[in-house]
Parts: sequence; C-alpha cells; structure tokens
Amino acid sequence: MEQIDAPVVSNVHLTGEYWLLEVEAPSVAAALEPGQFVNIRIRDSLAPFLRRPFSVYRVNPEKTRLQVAYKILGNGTRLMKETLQPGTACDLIGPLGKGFELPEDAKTIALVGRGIGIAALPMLADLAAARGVTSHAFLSARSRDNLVGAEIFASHGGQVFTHADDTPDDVALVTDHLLRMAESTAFDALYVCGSNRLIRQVDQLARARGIPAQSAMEQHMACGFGDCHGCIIEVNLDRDGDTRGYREVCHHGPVFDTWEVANA
Amino acid sequence: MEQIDAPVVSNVHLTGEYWLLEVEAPSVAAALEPGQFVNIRIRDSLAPFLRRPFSVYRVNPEKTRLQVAYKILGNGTRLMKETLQPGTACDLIGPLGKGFELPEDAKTIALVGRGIGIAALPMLADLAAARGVTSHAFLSARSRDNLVGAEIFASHGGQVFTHADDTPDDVALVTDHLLRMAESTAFDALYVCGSNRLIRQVDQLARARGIPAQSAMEQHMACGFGDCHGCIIEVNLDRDGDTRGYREVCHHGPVFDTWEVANA
Amino acid sequence: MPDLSITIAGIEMKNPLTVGSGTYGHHGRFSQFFPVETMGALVPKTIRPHQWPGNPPQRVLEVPAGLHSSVGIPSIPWEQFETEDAPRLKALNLPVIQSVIGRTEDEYAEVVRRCTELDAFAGLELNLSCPNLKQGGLDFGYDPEAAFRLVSRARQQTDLPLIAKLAPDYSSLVPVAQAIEAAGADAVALVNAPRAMCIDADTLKPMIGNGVGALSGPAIKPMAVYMVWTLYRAISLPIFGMGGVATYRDVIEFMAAGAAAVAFGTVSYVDPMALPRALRELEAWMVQNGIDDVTQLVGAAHDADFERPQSRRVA
Amino acid sequence: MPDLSITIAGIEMKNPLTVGSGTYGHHGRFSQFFPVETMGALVPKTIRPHQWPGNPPQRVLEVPAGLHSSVGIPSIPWEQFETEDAPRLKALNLPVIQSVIGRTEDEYAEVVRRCTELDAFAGLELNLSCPNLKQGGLDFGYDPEAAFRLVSRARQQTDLPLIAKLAPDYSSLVPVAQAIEAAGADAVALVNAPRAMCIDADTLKPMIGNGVGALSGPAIKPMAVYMVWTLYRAISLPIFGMGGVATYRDVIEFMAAGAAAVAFGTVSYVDPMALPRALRELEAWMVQNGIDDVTQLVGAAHDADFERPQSRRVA
Ligand SMILES: Cc1cc2nc3c(=O)[nH]c(=O)nc-3n(C[C@H](O)[C@H](O)[C@H](O)COP(=O)(O)OP(=O)(O)OC[C@H]3O[C@@H](n4cnc5c(N)ncnc54)[C@H](O)[C@@H]3O)c2cc1C
Ligand SMILES: Cc1cc2nc3c(=O)[nH]c(=O)nc-3n(C[C@H](O)[C@H](O)[C@H](O)COP(=O)(O)OP(=O)(O)OC[C@H]3O[C@@H](n4cnc5c(N)ncnc54)[C@H](O)[C@@H]3O)c2cc1C
Ligand SMILES: Cc1cc2nc3c(=O)[nH]c(=O)nc-3n(C[C@H](O)[C@H](O)[C@H](O)COP(=O)(O)O)c2cc1C
Ligand SMILES: Cc1cc2nc3c(=O)[nH]c(=O)nc-3n(C[C@H](O)[C@H](O)[C@H](O)COP(=O)(O)O)c2cc1C
Ligand code: FES
Ligand code: FES
Repeated sequence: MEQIDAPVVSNVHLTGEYWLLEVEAPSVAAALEPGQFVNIRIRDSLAPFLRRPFSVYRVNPEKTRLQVAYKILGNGTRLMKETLQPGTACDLIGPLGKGFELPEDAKTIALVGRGIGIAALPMLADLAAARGVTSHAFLSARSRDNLVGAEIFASHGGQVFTHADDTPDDVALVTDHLLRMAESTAFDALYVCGSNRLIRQVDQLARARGIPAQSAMEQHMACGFGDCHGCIIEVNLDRDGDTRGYREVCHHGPVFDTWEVANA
Repeated sequence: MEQIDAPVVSNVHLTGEYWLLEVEAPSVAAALEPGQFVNIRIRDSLAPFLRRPFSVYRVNPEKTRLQVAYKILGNGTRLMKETLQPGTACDLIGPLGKGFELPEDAKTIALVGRGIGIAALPMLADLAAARGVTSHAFLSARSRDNLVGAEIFASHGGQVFTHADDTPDDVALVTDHLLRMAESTAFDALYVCGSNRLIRQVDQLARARGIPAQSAMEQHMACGFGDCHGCIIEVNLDRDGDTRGYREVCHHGPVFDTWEVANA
Repeated sequence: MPDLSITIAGIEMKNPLTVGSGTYGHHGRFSQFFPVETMGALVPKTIRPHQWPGNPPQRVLEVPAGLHSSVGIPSIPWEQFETEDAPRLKALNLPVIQSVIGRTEDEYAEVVRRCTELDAFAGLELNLSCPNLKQGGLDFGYDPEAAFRLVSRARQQTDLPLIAKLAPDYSSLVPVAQAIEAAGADAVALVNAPRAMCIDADTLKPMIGNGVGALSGPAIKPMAVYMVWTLYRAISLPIFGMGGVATYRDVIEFMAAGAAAVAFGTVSYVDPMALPRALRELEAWMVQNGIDDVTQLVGAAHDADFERPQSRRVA
Repeated sequence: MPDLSITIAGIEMKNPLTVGSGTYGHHGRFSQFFPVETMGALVPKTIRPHQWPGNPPQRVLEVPAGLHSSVGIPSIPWEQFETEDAPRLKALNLPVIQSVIGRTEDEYAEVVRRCTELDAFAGLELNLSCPNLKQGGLDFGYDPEAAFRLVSRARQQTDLPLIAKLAPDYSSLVPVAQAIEAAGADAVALVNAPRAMCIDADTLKPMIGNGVGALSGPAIKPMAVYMVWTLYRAISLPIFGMGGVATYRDVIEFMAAGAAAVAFGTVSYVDPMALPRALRELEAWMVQNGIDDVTQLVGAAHDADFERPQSRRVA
C-alpha cells in the first residue's frame, strides 16, 4: 500500500451512468490483485473531505496504469468527473484490502455482478484468462446501457449472460442463468458483487456444490486503510451463522467468503 | 443590487500578479457606478465558503459586460483563476456599496492608486473622460509589472506617473509626483485607493486645497450587502477626528471621504 | 397543496421557516433578494436597551465550512429603534419576533418591558448568550439558575410569547432548558453560535478584533441537530432549530430531530435565496412523499415508542 | 537547527507532534505511511478493560469539513492486548501514552492499574468521554466531581504521568479542569470530538448506526482553539491540544493558544502524510522566523501582561 500522485491518462464516459478514469500508477498497478481497491482524494480541499473508495476495474497488460469505473452518485463522483482531467494528477492510496482468491486448480468459474458491482470483476476475468481458467459472466443492471464491461468478459471466450430490469426476457434474476448453466457445468468457484440477493443465491449454490464463493462488499469508509474502525459490516463468524461479529471491509475485505456475508 | 449567474466571457492573465475576469452581466453593468463592487461566489461549495468581493475594473461601452482585475492571494482567488472559465457562469451579487462622487463642475482630477488598489480606478477614469473631465493618474506598485492598467489611464489623454519599488527613480512615493503637479495644476477632486500612506497624503493635499477627496476601502466581509455588520472600519465622524465610530465598508463605503479614513 | 403552517409558542406561521437573529438585515431594513413575507416569521437582530457600537474590526473571517465572527451586537439608540425600526417592523405582513439582550437581569427585564410596550411584535426572543459578569463571565444561558431568574423576570414583564435562545453546551443543555420551561417560557431556540477562536500563525495573535468570536454555518450543523434532538426528549416546549441550515433537506433534518420551526442563518450571507428555494423544495418534497401537514415531520427521527414530555403551555 | 523537543507531564518528546487516540492505527498496528518514530509520542486507541465489539454500522459519514463517526471504542480481549499489543508498543522507540476508558469508576481504576503493570507505557491518558450512566448519562468529563473522583482513583493506581482527556463543553470546561488538576493529573488533552447527529431526510432516521455520534475534523478547530486558550488561562497543567489540526499552521495556532503538544486526528484518514509534512514545515518556519526553541510558542497568543497560573507538578 502506498500513497501516490497518479497522473490522469483519461476520464471518459463509459456507458449508461458510468465513467472510466485511467491513471498512470506503475507501483500500485503492479501490486494490485483483482478485488482490491484504491482510495482517491478528489481534491486537496475540504469539500469533498474524505477520500472515495473504488474497486480497480482493470490494469493494463504492462501493469503501469489502472482504471476505475465509477457511477456519478453525489458530490464526490461529480467532481471526479469534472476535475480529474489529463494534465492533472489524482492523489490515490492503494492497493487496499484483500482481493479475490482464485484456487490454484480452478478450471471454470462464474462471475456474477449487478450494476456498478460488476466493476469489481473484470480484473478477475483477466487473471483467470491469463491462468487458462474459463470464466462465464452473469451480469444484471437496471437498464441495458448500464451493463458495464460486458465486452471484456466476452473477450476472454467465456459465455456472457445479461439481464436488464428494463428489458423483458425469460429470467427473473440473472442468477437463473447461472443455476441453469450449473446443471451441466462444474464450476470450481463463484464470485459475486453488487446485490445482496445475488450473494444469497450464489452462496446457496456454492454450499450445495461444496465450492468456494466470494463476494466484494461496500461500506462507508473514513480511511480505507484500517486505521479508523469505521467500515465494519456484520458477518457470520461460522458457516451456520450462529455467531456474528464485525469485520472491517477495508481490511478483512472488501472480498469476503459468501458464507460470511450471505445474510449481511 | 441583484444576484445573477453571469456567463464568463474570459479569464486571463493581465500583468504581474493580476488576472482579469470578464463576465456577461447586462443588468448589473448598466447600474454600476465607479467604485462600486461585486461579490462573487466562486463555487457552489463549502470551500471557499464565503463570497469574495472585488471592485469593478471596467464596464464595456455597451454596458453589458463587467471586468474584475484580481490578484491571486489565497484559496478563493486561486480557484477563481482555475474554475471560472468560458462555458461556466459566475454567481455574482452587485452592484454593491457606494461609489465615487465626481463633482458636477469638475474639470481636472487626480487618481492615485497602489497595487491592486489601482483596480478600483479605471471605471472612474472612463466616466471622467465621458464627462470631459481630465484625469491624471499616479500609480505605484512593488514591481513594474504590477502597475495594473496604466494604459487605460493613458488612453484618456491625462498624464500617467508611475513608481515601482523595484525600480529606482527620483521619487520616494508616487504622491511626490502628485504634489509636484499640484503646484501648477488646480485639481477639483482627488481619488485614492490601495495604501493608507497614500490616503493620508492625498487627504492633506485635499485639506490644504479645500477640495473633495475620496478613497475606496477594503475590509473582510461575510455578506457584502449590509446584513451581517461584519465589515466595519473605524472612521472619523468629524473632520477633526475628535469623534470616531464604526462604518460598514459594504454599505457606507467602499468609498469614503479621505477625512473619514485618513487615520484608519 | 400540503399544509405548511405551524403554530409555535402561540405564534401562527404560514410556514416553518424563519431566520436566525442577526443574520438577515438590520433591525428595520433587509436585503431585498426576496419578499420578507416569504418566511413564516421574522426574527430581527438582537436589540439592546442602550446604544452600543459593537466590537472592533476585524469582525468576520472564513473558517472551514463556516464563519468565525464577533460583531458584538451593535445597537442603535433606543429612541431610534422605537421611532424608526419598530414601526417598519410592525407594518410587515408577518409575525415579527424581536430578539433582545441585556448585560444584567435588570437590563433584560427592561428591554422586554420596552419591547412589549411598542406593541409591534408577535413574540420576543431572549438571547441568553450574554456573559454573566457577576458570575465569572459564564453565559446566562449556561447556568440553570440564572436562566430561570432571567426568564421569570421577563415573564412578569410581558404577555407576548417568550422564546429563550441558547448556545450549544453539552452539560448544561437539559437543566437550563428545564429551568426555562419551569420559568414560563413558551419555546426555546437553539443553537446560537458557539464560542470559537482563530489565531494567526504569522502574528501569533487572535484574528478577530474581539479575540474571542463565534462559529456558525454548516460546520456546526451536526452538533446543532444533536442538541435539538436531545432537547426534544427532555422538555415539552416547542423548538426553533438552527445551526448551519442551508437546504430543504437541512430543514427536514432539524424538524425530524424535533424542531417545529427552522431558522436560516449564516447561509443567507453566501446564498441569499437559500430560504425561498428551500421553501419551494420542501413543499415539492412533501407533495412527492404524500405528507400533507408539515407538523408530521416534527420529532419524526425519534423512536416509534418514544413519548415526548407533554406540552404544558403551548397549543 | 531549532530545538523542537518538549517535556510534557514529565514525558520527553523529541517534537510536539502526536496523534489523537483512535485516529492512528489499531493498538499495536499502524498504517505504514511514515515511521511511527517520526512523531514525538504515540497515543494508541483507547483500550477498555474488557472485550467489546463497538457500535453497529454505519459508523462513519462525511459532513461539512469533517467526519461524523460513532465507532464505540471496540476493544480486543485484555489478554490479547497484554500479550500482543503491549509488547509491540513497548518495543517502539518513542514514548507511548496509552489511552484508557471504563464504564464505571471501578473500571477506570482497574484499567489504569493493569496498564501500569504492563510496564510498557510512558504515560496514561484517561478518556473521560464516557457517559456516566449512574448520573443520567452525562459524560464523566462534564462533571467536576465525577472527574475529580476518577482522576484521584487513577492517581492512586499509577505513578505514570496521567493525562485527562476532555470533550468540549463550555460551561464545565474550567471547573472540570480545575478538579482534574486538584486530583493530581499531570496534563489535560482536549478536545475529544463533540457529540453530534445527522438525520437522513429520506428515511427521517439518524444516519449513524448508534444514532448519536461525534464530530471531528477542521469543522471543530475554531472551537477547540478557544477551549485550549481558555484552559491555558485557568489551570497550570500543560495541554495536549487537538481538534481539526491539519497543517503546521494549525500546530502553531494550537501552541500559541496554549498547547504544549499538538495531536493530529481525523486529518490522517484523508492525508496520512499530514503529520510528517507539518513537522518539516514547522521546523522550516522556525528557522525562517528565528525561533530556536519550540516551547517559545506555547501560549504566545495571550496578552503580554497575562500571567499563567504557576505549574505545580510539572517540570
Ligand atoms: C471497496 C469499495 C469499492 C467500490 N467500488 C466502486 C466502483 O468500482 N465504482 C463505483 O462507482 N463505486 C464504487 N464504490 C462506491 C463508491 O465509493 C461511492 O459511490 C462513492 O464514494 C460515492 O461518492 P459521492 O461523493 O459521489 O457520493 P455521496 O453520496 O455524496 O457520498 C457521501 C459519502 O458517502 C460515501 N458513500 C456513498 N456511497 C457509498 C458506497 N456505496 N460505499 C461506500 N461509501 C459510500 C462516500 O464515500 C462519501 O463519504 C465502492 C465502494 C467501496 C467501499
Ligand atoms: C470592496 C472590496 C473591493 C476589492 N477589490 C479588489 C480588486 O479589485 N481586486 C483584488 O484583487 N482584490 C480586491 N479586493 C480584495 C479581495 O476581496 C481579496 O483579495 C480576496 O477576497 C482574497 O480571497 P482569497 O480567497 O484569495 O484569499 P484568502 O486570504 O484565502 O481569503 C480568506 C478570507 O479573507 C478575505 N480577504 C482576504 N483579503 C481580503 C481583503 N483585502 N479585503 C477583504 N477581504 C479579504 C477573503 O474574502 C476570505 O473571506 C477587494 C476587497 C474589498 C472588500
Ligand atoms: C454575524 C452573526 C451575527 C449574529 N447575531 C446574532 C444576534 O444578534 N442575536 C442572536 O440571537 N444570534 C445571532 N447570531 C446567531 C444566529 O442567529 C444563529 O443562531 C447562529 O449563527 C447559528 O446558525 P447558522 O449556523 O445557520 O448561522 C449571529 C450569527 C452571526 C453569524
Ligand atoms: C473515528 C474516530 C475514533 C476516535 N477514537 C477515539 C478514542 O478511541 N479515544 C479518544 O480519546 N479519542 C478518540 N477520537 C477522538 C480524537 O482522538 C480527537 O480527540 C478528535 O477527533 C478531535 O481531533 P480531530 O478533529 O483532529 O480528529 C476518535 C476520533 C475519531 C474521528
Ligand atoms: S475505512 Fe477506516 S478502518 Fe476501514
Ligand atoms: S459585509 Fe456584511 S455588512 Fe458588510
């Protein structure tokens, strides 16, 4: 983990409600694992006051640049869009948190994402491809144009299933596709991000199959690097959910096993 | 007085430490008198929190645009330079305060300014020229390139005397030029801005000659329009300075008679 | 059309929005950004019973998300207030709650009596943020006994609705408010701006002429909301809430915490149209959320099973 | 090279900069942006004598120029603190002032005794911002008698330098600090973060899991400086000043107000290099201004003819 001033390479509209920021950050990019995040100070100013945490969307093959896909939500992301332009630099801390674990012997995995939660997954798809692991993607969003990064998952050769709330199709949840495919496919691990409903579904499937499943979580953060105790969520401390406890998303997470967070 | 969103026409380097902001503001520009000011909200944000007050430098002949000449001092003026670009608008309240009085029968006047204080005077020179009054300018600054707007005063045909601390010449203060010229010239009124030393000198000359003299003053402001009681300075309530009292710069000023403020 | 009107301390306001004393206009004169009658009630700047020039310059200073100020409540001579300001205030078509202050108990009683006699006001607000010099300089408003005596004596001088205005103080908040209630006040207003100081790293001296000043603006809002929330649970008097209010969402926040009326203060210096805009947006929000009576918001943040102390004097 | 060292409450610090308890690292573990030995002393997060999970989520929230938080001082089991954290802290090459809290007088005394026995610390800081449930929930630190008893009992349990940490409260500030001085504390630290609340205009409920939280960061600085300035005039104990410190100029401001040491708090979350940068810039500023001893700054904002109460216990 380090703090750097990362020169902005580009900051452009991605699709739907999403924007894509790319910065020069060799040391951070080289150290990053899929699922980890960076914490960005948008301006050296009191407004916004706190940093804003974002999953890393992708790292370039040379591992010198990293991308963040973000949704304009409030003041911070609005200023991020307006002020982080080429010629400026972005004060960034990273890599932060614990990333996804891809089992050594995995052959086929499923990536399940909803909305901006999808943004935590492309780097994992890239890693899987590099290791010869097939990844199938199951993406949902409120509207079709918010299906961020579908082309990335497709580019690695796995199947990509999508579901948009605004477009009638034959499934209720994108996990219906997952369950159908799982009837004939032996997944070695499952990964999910973006919706508690999806996490529960993925966790059930993982339990039934006895395979690992992980989810990337979000929580409001003050520091992002473990100093403030601020970003806890309540998790299961055992698989049966008999004992519960708090865990910091920035430190123990953002990636948790789905059994930890299935009823978060 | 009104609050408007004034589209930015340009915001460029002027000279030395000074920048020039020009905005479209027909209603305000039409109502403005020399010496009045505008109060600018640089960003719709908590930082900077307060508006920033600036004298109006000039108004275009059509009275549709106004200019502010400003020095980069702190956070507000720095952001002003960076963010008020063509394409954006500037939240502005004006015209504010009481401007200079140019006596009906004046024929020759002197304008004495130092540093950014000079920025309060060009509009008065323009008005004088329009009324056929000759204005001579006496300008000083710490360095030569900070002699803002000398060409404006020259363009109206009066004489322009300058003094820069970083350039040796034959005077100690620019008012030495004024005193010399006053030996042979009958000034009908004197105007000064930017230095307490200059105010005192100008006031002495005015008293000696029995002519009016005015000065534009500055004070930290919260509102700029008379609501907060924040921007007072201590002034003489009589010409002898026997009784003193507080007056709001934004409301009773920014232009005061020099006898009011000669020992401010 | 949702109903925005409220009755607080017997004063009928057509909407719950008002201004913090001292932040909108001199006594009888206001900036003309919007018609003063837009608001539910007007609270002009605090008046003293005697002329006073106020504090020396520099009086105001920008601080993070707020204003540091020490104006010192300058006051015009009483005769001028009586002959110029009061008639202008009386002529306005909205309730005017005049804020008053004294340096001693006697002066407080005196200014309450005089203001009552002017027959121009819908209510009086006692600004309790005055150092009680007899008691080591602690504000009257921080001392339950002093506050009780002040309000009791004011109560004897007037039949007008009486509002006591407090500055934020954690330990004295509840006992003082209870004392005020017991002494017969009709409402409380809070928060007045807390004391503060800024020191210039160049000169090593305080930056404000008076040395000590106040802190106001958005910076103090989270403390102010906490104080309103706490008092709502402790007393039955209605509350004028304020401290950093800038938007309709802040109005909702203070009302949910327990304020029946909400005042715009420092924000008006920066954004003079903040109040009328918030009023419009509050109304639109109520329509959108199917809330037809603004009083439904008052205290909404308190637990469902929480019961407020019963109001004694107030409708 | 100017002399930046200070001795406060008998603790030798090579410079006056430290951290606010709870804002830099978990007990034995710190973020590694700069060597912890850069600072003059380390104040780790408050420890309780018993395990405690802390408050429910959401715990933190951005507010104007500050942070609204309610973490609730989660504490690991004592055995773990004793066997893992304390040795790590002891091994550091700088004075460590451990902050402690209890829910009752007995618990405070207990945790002071246990920490003393660990023989790992240069001093102990009593975090007095705990609601005294026996006394209606008012903080121990707002009640002169409770504070006197707490500090007296702690004094009996330890020979380590004892620092009492206060949250900001206008009316109780001076009496509490005097009580603390009388009870034998060696220094005071202030301010702890004042209580605050934010209510969500969408849900009409508090935004923080615990309902009530704290306010910290630059927003509170002008109040904190005022409090330090006030205490410097009222007591003779040295002061650890804090509240919104972010730059070397803030350090100078607190020292001029009367702080002998200055703590960086919330700023470190946003700008983790703030402390080492301020140290560098403070030193450069001293060179530039010909100040060769940093202690010359302490109390510099007070009038030339002002005399501080004489220190009783402290070198
Ligand atoms: C580990 C992690 C990874 C994330 N990855 C992404 C990503 O790849 N793309 C993306 O668009 N968003 C992501 N988010 C959410 C992102 O941090 C918020 O959308 C962003 O902080 C909103 O800031 P704002 O000022 O625009 O919104 P505001 O609502 O104005 O923010 C106010 C405060 O709330 C916080 N906040 C608001 N929403 C969230 C949230 N969902 N999670 C945490 N804090 C929040 C902000 O950080 C800020 O402190 C991630 C969050 C976390 C914790
Ligand atoms: C009536 C009037 C007319 C002015 N005309 C001009 C002009 O034409 N050109 C120009 O460059 N400057 C002018 N000034 C000064 C200008 O307002 C300040 O330079 C500016 O506010 C500095 O803002 P900042 O954020 O960059 O500086 P900072 O020092 O960071 O400002 C901090 C605070 O101090 C206030 N402040 C700082 N300096 C002054 C000052 N001299 N007067 C009043 N408030 C101040 C700021 O408004 C702000 O509230 C004028 C001031 C007044 C009162
Ligand atoms: C410049 C200024 C002057 C004020 N004058 C008064 C006053 O005369 N009487 C009073 O009761 N409160 C006065 N106040 C306090 C405000 O009415 C209000 O209680 C406080 O500022 C908190 O609200 P805000 O944060 O919205 O400004 C003043 C505040 C400011 C900033
Ligand atoms: C998230 C958080 C946790 C804190 N935890 C503690 C604590 O455990 N003990 C303590 O004495 N103070 C604690 N504080 C208070 C700080 O030490 C400091 O007194 C306060 O935040 C004011 O300083 P600042 O504005 O610079 O943050 C905490 C503050 C924050 C923001
Ligand atoms: S955000 Fe500070 S501990 Fe996680
Ligand atoms: S700045 Fe508010 S009265 Fe002048």
